[in-house]
Amino acid sequence: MSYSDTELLAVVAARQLAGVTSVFAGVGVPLVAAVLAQKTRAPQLVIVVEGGSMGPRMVPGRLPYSTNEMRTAPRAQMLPGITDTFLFAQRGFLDVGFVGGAQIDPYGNLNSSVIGGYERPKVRLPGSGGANDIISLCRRVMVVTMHERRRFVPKVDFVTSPGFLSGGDSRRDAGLVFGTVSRIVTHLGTLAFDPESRRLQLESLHPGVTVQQVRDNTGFELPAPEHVPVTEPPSAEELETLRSIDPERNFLG
Amino acid sequence: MSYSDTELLAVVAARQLAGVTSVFAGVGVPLVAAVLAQKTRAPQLVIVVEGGSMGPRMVPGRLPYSTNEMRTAPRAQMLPGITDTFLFAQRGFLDVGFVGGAQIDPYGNLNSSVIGGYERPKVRLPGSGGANDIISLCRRVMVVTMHERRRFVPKVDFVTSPGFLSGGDSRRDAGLVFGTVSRIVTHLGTLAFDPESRRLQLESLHPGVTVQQVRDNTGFELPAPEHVPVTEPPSAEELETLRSIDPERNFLG
Amino acid sequence: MRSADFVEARRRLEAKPQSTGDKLTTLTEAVRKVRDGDHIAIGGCLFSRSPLAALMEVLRQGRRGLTLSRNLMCYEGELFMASKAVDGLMTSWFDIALPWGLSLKLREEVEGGRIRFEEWSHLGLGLRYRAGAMGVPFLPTLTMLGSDLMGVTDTKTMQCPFTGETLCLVPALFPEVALLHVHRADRFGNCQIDGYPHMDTDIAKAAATVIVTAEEIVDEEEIRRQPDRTVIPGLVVDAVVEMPYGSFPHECYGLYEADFAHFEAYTDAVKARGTGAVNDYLERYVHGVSGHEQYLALFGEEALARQRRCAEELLGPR
Amino acid sequence: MRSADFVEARRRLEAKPQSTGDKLTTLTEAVRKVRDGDHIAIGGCLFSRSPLAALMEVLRQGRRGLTLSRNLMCYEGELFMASKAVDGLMTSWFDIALPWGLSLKLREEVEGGRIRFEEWSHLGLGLRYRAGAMGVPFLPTLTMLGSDLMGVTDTKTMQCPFTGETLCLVPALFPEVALLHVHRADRFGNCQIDGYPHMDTDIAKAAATVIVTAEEIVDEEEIRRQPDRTVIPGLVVDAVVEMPYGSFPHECYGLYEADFAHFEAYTDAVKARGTGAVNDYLERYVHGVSGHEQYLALFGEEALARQRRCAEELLGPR
Repeated sequence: MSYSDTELLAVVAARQLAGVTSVFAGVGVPLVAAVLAQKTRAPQLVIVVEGGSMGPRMVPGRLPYSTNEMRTAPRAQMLPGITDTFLFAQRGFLDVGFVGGAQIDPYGNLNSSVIGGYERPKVRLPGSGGANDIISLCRRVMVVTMHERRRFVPKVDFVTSPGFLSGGDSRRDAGLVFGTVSRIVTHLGTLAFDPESRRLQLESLHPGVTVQQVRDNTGFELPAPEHVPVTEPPSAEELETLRSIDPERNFLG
Repeated sequence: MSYSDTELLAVVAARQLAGVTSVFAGVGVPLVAAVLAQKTRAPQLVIVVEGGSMGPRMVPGRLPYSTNEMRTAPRAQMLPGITDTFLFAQRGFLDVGFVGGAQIDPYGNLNSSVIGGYERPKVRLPGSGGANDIISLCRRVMVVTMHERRRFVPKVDFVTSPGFLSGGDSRRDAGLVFGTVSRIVTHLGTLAFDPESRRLQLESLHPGVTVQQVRDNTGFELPAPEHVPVTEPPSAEELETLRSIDPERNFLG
Repeated sequence: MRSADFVEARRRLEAKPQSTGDKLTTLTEAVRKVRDGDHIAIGGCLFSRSPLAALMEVLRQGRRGLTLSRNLMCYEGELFMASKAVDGLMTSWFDIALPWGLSLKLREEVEGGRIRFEEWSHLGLGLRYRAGAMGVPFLPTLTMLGSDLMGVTDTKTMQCPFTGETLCLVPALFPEVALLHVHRADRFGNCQIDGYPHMDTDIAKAAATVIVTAEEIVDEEEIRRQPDRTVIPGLVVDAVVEMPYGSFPHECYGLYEADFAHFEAYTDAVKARGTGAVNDYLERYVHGVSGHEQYLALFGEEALARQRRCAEELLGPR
Repeated sequence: MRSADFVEARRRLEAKPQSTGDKLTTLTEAVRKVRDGDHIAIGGCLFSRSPLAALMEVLRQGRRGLTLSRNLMCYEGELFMASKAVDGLMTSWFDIALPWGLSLKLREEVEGGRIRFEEWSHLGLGLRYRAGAMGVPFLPTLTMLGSDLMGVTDTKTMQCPFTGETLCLVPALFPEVALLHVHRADRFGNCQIDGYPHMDTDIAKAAATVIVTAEEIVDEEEIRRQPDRTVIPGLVVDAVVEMPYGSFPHECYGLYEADFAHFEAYTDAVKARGTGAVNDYLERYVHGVSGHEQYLALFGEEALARQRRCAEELLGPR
């Protein structure tokens, strides 16, 4: 069964949620992946959305466009206020967070604020939203993103959401004593951090992707192990379930 | 019409609430006074009780024994959590607070914690409850109390609830930038604070009470003006209304 | 007002005549409480329970020099920029939502240096309102630490005197005005909200003046029947206005879904004709109508009914 | 655990296997999660929605060396002292209420130096739970400043880095166990409370282990029908037990009023025979019964029905 890049990304992201109790997910591919996980390997998964929804059952074909609307609420278990929703993360109740960004650097720092300078930017982007909070407060955070050279840059123009900052212990030294960025999931493979330097390295490749292809799409040096594990391709069941969640392909492209 | 000391106290306390928008009241005489005020000079008065009740309509004959029970809630406008109820006071929304204590000193400091030392007291009293918070946070606080020599002491054994501390600017200097203790209402008269020294002095006498009688019941020196105003005696209407609020005399004694 | 100045903020409340009486008024009268230069905090979030009717009346009354704060700001921000009514925006995110792309109007204004744009994290701004609501100068948090948001906002770091850990302190925000839209209120301003609470209660308590529009004004006995549903007490509110569909074409939980087709038409126009299309929108929906009734007529009964059905399909009958 | 240590408190949560599954169990099993030496924070307030059934089971299981915290502590505190189950009490107020006079048992223990009694202001202790719930080491406040409570508690003062004002910092409290009684819950631990919220939600989020008894266990679809009534999510809860009249003879808002005649009989006995009467009460109501059903039988159907009627008279039918 053939599949698109976005579908592959959603399937691989969903698999990350096996055994996970709660996922703090934004709309788009992360949310689609979370719903897919619920319907496949993680029936116990509680989806948490920053607009203030815990444990909703998303309605296929009526996925939300934003984190704060009725479509995010159907048959939820609780609708806490937005601030309180993030405070659940700060206290440590939320297991995994999914975030993204316009730029990502070798230490997993994310930029969703500005291209260029902050004051008179070349491009003003929408901003942090909950990304800064999720990456600062959840137990484990994964970046879910398309893999493009313009996105994977040596240095982000602005650290909207802190990964490992300048590496080593710098995240801890800044006061971020909780949580960690565990992995970058892209449509080409997965990247993880060296446990000492906290720099990104290649962890796995998706079927048919080469190390060179990943490097060509990464704007900084990316070490790779000698033998890179290859991802199991999306199964027919995964793809069928995925497509039933977003039949109009609003988010699967 | 004759009346008891408690009835007099309740009537005089109620009159203090003319024009007041909200009163933070504890159970007993303060609450009875607040209900009386609502039914006489202060129909607009919102009663706030620390258990988390705003704007309830107390049921005559079923007044609450505590600040945290169903009897405090009938037809309330809102039931906020306890912490949030006090935070309304901290933010400045609550107009007048009524408090009491086992001991009161010339600066209006109150003790409801211990007689004797804190560690091995002679008498362990129930404790602050909300009194410390009310006196620290409401706009204006009045102490409502029976006037007894053992209560009006030169120095409280423990400052549970801060009045003007050691007088002058010491309350402000301790960080209590909001609120003030405006008056002590007793069954003998009312006391107020010298605007400079913040020491208590006699303000008014209830009908038939002499300055000497007040001084006999006060354990510290109490200055008095040359001509002390005399309180209007409780009217028949005030007394009848008061008695209808607590027909079983659970709180009117 | 200087942020974090909880003493001055409380003095303002104390200086204001407080009322527990009837606050029911017209939209025009209520919105007259907004002054040029005010900081307006906007309730709801993004396109959910936005006080759109009230915001459009602010524009109709021609206010200038405003600052708007809102956690996720939707195209109402574009309308205020196009009207030259705002000097500053404070938010964590500005856009309609994923499918509708970046805000061209925001880009034009910020990239052109024509507006102060202050970015906070979502929780960071939420805690600013909460600190304001609590009447304290700041709240401690771990969020924002280490990020470049620390450098462009009025945060401080401190060593925790109990644990030695580094903390971010976010200063309290005390807006001059809160504009909120709720499901029901009585004429004394006691408000009840269904579904998402968003940040409305914190915003209400933090602000100096609180203006509420409600889908429905109900008898006070209806509020008193379920006091545990009340989230904003009348003590906090200055004006309350009955305003059915007061968020439309944004959503109101359980009552009507957002009109996504309308968003689409709006952004299509901006894409096709540039940000001048925002001014066209203003002409038609804000200045071209005398008030909310005419405004709703532009959408038509059918659209309102359709969006009601969408909400019912999604969440069941109310 | 050291108070205010938010890092250690979070590590504890992270070390605990978290479950989103079925947590329905028996009272005996649920209460086995309480260990000797634990700090137990008690939900409800005074004689409202106290988790009495669970507290009595803690006594039945013979725990020792406990610390209890509760904002207003009622006679359950006397039962724990008479059982020699507690080393420390943390509260702002200890008594039944005005008409029943001072607690003789409390006087005996504190005046005799046999127990740690830590007094906070009502809000001060409330903010300790809230700081815990927020996962921060402290919260700033003006309350308690200037009073002698500052000297006998683990508070600190600081100069506000934004305004220069003096602030009281109350340290976060992270209890080992929260015991709560709620109106309804599903088997996953999603809880709904009617009427007074008291401090239950903060206590639940602050504690390492959360044990909930509920008047009624309902189908999860009933919770999901009104998610805006849920105040504690299942994610936070470790065990949930169905326990009708779980607060009796204390009250449960809207369902049954407190049995004041019972309070009267209890305090009369203490006044007549001294604090030995507390031990007699323990014998009869805690150790003399096998569990909650037998316990309720001591009061009798008629008393339960009467107290239900009282609630209905006061607040109307549910």
